[in-house]
Amino acid sequence: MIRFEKVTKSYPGTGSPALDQVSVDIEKGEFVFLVGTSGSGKSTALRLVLREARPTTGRVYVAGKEINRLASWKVPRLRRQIGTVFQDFRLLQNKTVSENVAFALQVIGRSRTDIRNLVPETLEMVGLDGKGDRMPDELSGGEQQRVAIARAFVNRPMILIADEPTGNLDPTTSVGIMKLLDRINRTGTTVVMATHDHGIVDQMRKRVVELDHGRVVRDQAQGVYGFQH
Amino acid sequence: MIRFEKVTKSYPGTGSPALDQVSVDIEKGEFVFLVGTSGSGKSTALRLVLREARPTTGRVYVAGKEINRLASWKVPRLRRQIGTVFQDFRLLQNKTVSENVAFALQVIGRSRTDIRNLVPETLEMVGLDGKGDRMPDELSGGEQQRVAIARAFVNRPMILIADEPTGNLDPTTSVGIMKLLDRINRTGTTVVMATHDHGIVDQMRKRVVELDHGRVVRDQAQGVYGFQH
Amino acid sequence: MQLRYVFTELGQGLRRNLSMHVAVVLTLFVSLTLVGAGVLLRDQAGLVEEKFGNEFEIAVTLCRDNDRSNPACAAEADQAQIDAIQEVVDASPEVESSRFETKEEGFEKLKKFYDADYLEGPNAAITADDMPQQIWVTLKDPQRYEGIVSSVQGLDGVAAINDQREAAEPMFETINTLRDGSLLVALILVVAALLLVANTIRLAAFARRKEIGIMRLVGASTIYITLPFLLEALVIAAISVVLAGGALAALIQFGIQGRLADSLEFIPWITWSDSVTAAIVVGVTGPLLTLLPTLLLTRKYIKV
Amino acid sequence: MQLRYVFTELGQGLRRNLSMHVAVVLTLFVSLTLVGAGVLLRDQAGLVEEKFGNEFEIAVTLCRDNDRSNPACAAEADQAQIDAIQEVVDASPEVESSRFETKEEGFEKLKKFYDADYLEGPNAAITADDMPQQIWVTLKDPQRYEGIVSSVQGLDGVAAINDQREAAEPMFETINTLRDGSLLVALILVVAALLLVANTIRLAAFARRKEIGIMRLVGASTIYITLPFLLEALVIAAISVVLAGGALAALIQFGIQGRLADSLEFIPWITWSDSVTAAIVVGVTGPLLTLLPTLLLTRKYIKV
Ligand SMILES: Nc1ncnc2c1ncn2[C@@H]1O[C@H](COP(=O)(O)OP(=O)(O)OP(=O)(O)O)[C@@H](O)[C@H]1O
Ligand SMILES: Nc1ncnc2c1ncn2[C@@H]1O[C@H](COP(=O)(O)OP(=O)(O)OP(=O)(O)O)[C@@H](O)[C@H]1O
Ligand SMILES: [Mg+2]
Ligand SMILES: [Mg+2]
Repeated sequence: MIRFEKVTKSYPGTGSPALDQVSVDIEKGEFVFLVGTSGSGKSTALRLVLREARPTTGRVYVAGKEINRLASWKVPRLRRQIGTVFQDFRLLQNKTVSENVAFALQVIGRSRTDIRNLVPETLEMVGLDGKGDRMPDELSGGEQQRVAIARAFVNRPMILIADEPTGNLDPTTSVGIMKLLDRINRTGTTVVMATHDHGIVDQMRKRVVELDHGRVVRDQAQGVYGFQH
Repeated sequence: MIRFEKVTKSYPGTGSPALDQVSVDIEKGEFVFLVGTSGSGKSTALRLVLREARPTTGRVYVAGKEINRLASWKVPRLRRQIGTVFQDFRLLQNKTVSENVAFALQVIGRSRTDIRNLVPETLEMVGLDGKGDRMPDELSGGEQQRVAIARAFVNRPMILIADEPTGNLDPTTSVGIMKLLDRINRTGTTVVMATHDHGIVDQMRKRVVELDHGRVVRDQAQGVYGFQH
Repeated sequence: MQLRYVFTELGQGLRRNLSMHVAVVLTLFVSLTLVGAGVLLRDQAGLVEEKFGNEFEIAVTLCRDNDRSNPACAAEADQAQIDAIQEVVDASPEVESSRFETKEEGFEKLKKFYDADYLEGPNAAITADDMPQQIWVTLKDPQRYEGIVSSVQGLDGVAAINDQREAAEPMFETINTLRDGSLLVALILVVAALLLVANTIRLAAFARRKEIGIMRLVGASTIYITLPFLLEALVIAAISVVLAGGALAALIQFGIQGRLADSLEFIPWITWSDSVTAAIVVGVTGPLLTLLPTLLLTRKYIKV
Repeated sequence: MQLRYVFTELGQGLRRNLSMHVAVVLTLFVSLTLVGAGVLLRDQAGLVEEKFGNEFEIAVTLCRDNDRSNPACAAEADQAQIDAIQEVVDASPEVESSRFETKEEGFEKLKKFYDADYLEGPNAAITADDMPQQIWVTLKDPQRYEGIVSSVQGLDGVAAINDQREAAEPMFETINTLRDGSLLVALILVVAALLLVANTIRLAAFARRKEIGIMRLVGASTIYITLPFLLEALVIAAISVVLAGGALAALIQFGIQGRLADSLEFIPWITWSDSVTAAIVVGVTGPLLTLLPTLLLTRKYIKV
């Protein structure tokens, strides 16, 4: 589903590359943690998958296509197959929960009937049943992240990318979010999650890819966060 | 030095007042912690001292003057006698450490000779000797807060107001900042500090004023944070 | 007061939002130029009216001997008729003064305007005797002439009444239309310029919100905080005024003195000395248009 | 595609930065009006030139008997002289055609313009015999006449060369000066308008940065993201074009047809049918001026 082939990414004007000869292969339906200290290149790797950035050398494949060679007008179509969740939720404060989720469908031109069906269905799935008419600032952090996940998942993407989705949440709330991501993963969606959170990684026992200064220093099925190799 | 007389402050459009009949008297040279849960009115009280806000009823005296009756062109002169420090440092990112501190003197029209003398002196005092030419983003959080304290203190104010100055810092760094504030207090400067930080309050053993829903529920010399009255 | 900071801020402010500032300057420049042009055209109209308005006399042409063009005329107007007409003219409240012109005087005037060769010698096409006697009437108010025309018309000995003001009508029309057009367009652009200045200040206050917040905290005086804004407004105004002044000077130098004054010599054209009013109006309007919104809006965006 | 979202966004976008939009519309309105006025004035100059330019013939006045006004003339131009002059005229490459006018023809023309009473009967001031013979020369290009004038001047039998174009010169001067002025001012304002549109888009993109970020993430197509901006640009252009069109229509209706056409009847004034070009120019320029910077800048501010 996602394959990195000797991918190096250097940001212009910085010394050492953010990613250095990274090769990783992620199969359809996998759940992968991307761990590493701050600045190790986790977010950069996720940005490459979204083609928010392009590799300096090497190739990134998503769903079998080398996305660096994708024409730029095809990039939106790529992104429709990838849901994205961030630490800071990125909700529109002037829209209700339902509207925030519906927004993701509207702007890719889905029909009103689709929206009427998909939005409540997805809100129910993430556990926000009945909170569709609330405004984001009336919700707790955990609930806001659920809205963000609903928005990322409402179009049923093949891949869900989460960049420190529990970074702003307390441990209990984080566990709830992780359960939700696990459930999404069980529907067949490939989930890639960058995180700093020891507890979560240790608990979930999923595949762990560890980056250090842009290099893959560990790639372990059912790993833990702090495993010393 | 600072006296609140039955001060009530209601923000328009909100239900219960942010401060409710608060009477507090702070002497020259005192060190006072303002504690209380989030939303209890700590920041509001500090804003009233700065005349960033005006009391709905009641009187606020600073250095013997009722500041609600101060003509608005005299407010800058009031503020020159009060140094202010915030959780988020509020440094100018495009100026060096020295320039940030000098800025506070420039904009109140102090002479260049004064600035040349006061800035290095104050930087040395807060422990930033030799870091005057660094940019804020090259400094750690603790160092940035020291710059902010230097800026607040460079004009040798009678009062120093600190609104959760250690809110963004780790415990070790916080202790350093508290030592610095204590040193400033020993020069005769009245220090009023709003904080959530149990550890610090317990450790310093200074006067503690606790607010709850805008009311003073405790005023205790050498108090602790969590003291149950 | 440390002015170095203020000027550094001013320079940064001007650079920061350069494209917006250029747009404001251009709009203001054009509107000031048009305001100035409107004032100049008003002065021009005044000059034309002064010359032609004063000379705008009504000429009462008297009957000539053998004048078949006018059935009212049987013979040369005699002294009795002339006296009667003169009396009516002098009695009219619209009349400032009047002057009798003999055949010889009329002929001399003709010789001044036309080639004298045709009018001299034994074979001359026209002699003094061919000229009509005329009474030249100067009006008090060039706009009020109906009374005198209607009371003189039809009197014995009157061949025709020539109202010269008609000749100048198109001139006045053109000048006044241009003046109104200039001022109307200027007004629209002034509104645009005011809105733009307001927006520029809003943007500038937003860009400097951090500095302003700190300045307020450490007790900088309001005037010190607003000074960079006021100077920015003044610089914008100054540049616009200079550009507008240059454009108006070019208009006078090349447009009027270099072009129209040559091809339309009979009109008195405004010169440098007539442009003082326009210069003052432009020089005052420019700073007003930028300083006023700045003063109002810095109060809004930068509360103490 | 869900257009409801696009239109909601458009409405919010227009409201959000209203004062800026009004300023842009006003500036654009004025510059489009001036562009249109420039085009109209060009057409007007064309009309004037068409009428007067065709009639703008050079009249070669031949010598009369007893013509003391010209030392070169001893007597009436004789046939040999006339033939020689005619030959030179017809040989000139600048000449389209020429026509000989007898004394009688000249006298008839005079009678058409002036009161016939003076010119008839035994006492007439001027008779056909007083008129000079003339050769009327029509030029190929009204601007090119020096050659023919210099080659005819000084020939035996030539009394004077009357260049009628001089009379129309002030008219052309005025119209062309106004046209150039309009277009110059329009140009300055077009630059201002472009900068303002650019700034408006920058502000709009900044205000909508969160929405845009989310749209890019969830895979909205570029056209969908830029559509609100393009529509905003189009609405601004449309309002400006409508206002400019109204102003130009008012100019034609009240300024020209209602005012100048009455007082200056001898000039052929432009009518509604002549305003098609101006309408097209304004209608195309307006959208171009807003859409072009929008397309360029949304690429800059909204990368895929
Ligand atoms: N847009 C950018 N321009 C320049 N350098 C960048 C950019 N984004 C990231 N970097 C640099 O690339 C390196 C990797 O950054 P990245 O954000 O991928 O790390 P990370 O593992 O996500 O860190 P964190 O856990 O703090 O989010 C860092 O050194 C960072 O400074
Ligand atoms: N500008 C404002 N407008 C309206 N209400 C406000 C404003 N500032 C504060 N409040 C309200 O006043 C109350 C007291 O707020 P305040 O910021 O003083 O509390 P605090 O003790 O400083 O809280 P925290 O520890 O979170 O900083 C809160 O209910 C808050 O919502
Ligand atoms: Mg990251
Ligand atoms: Mg607070």
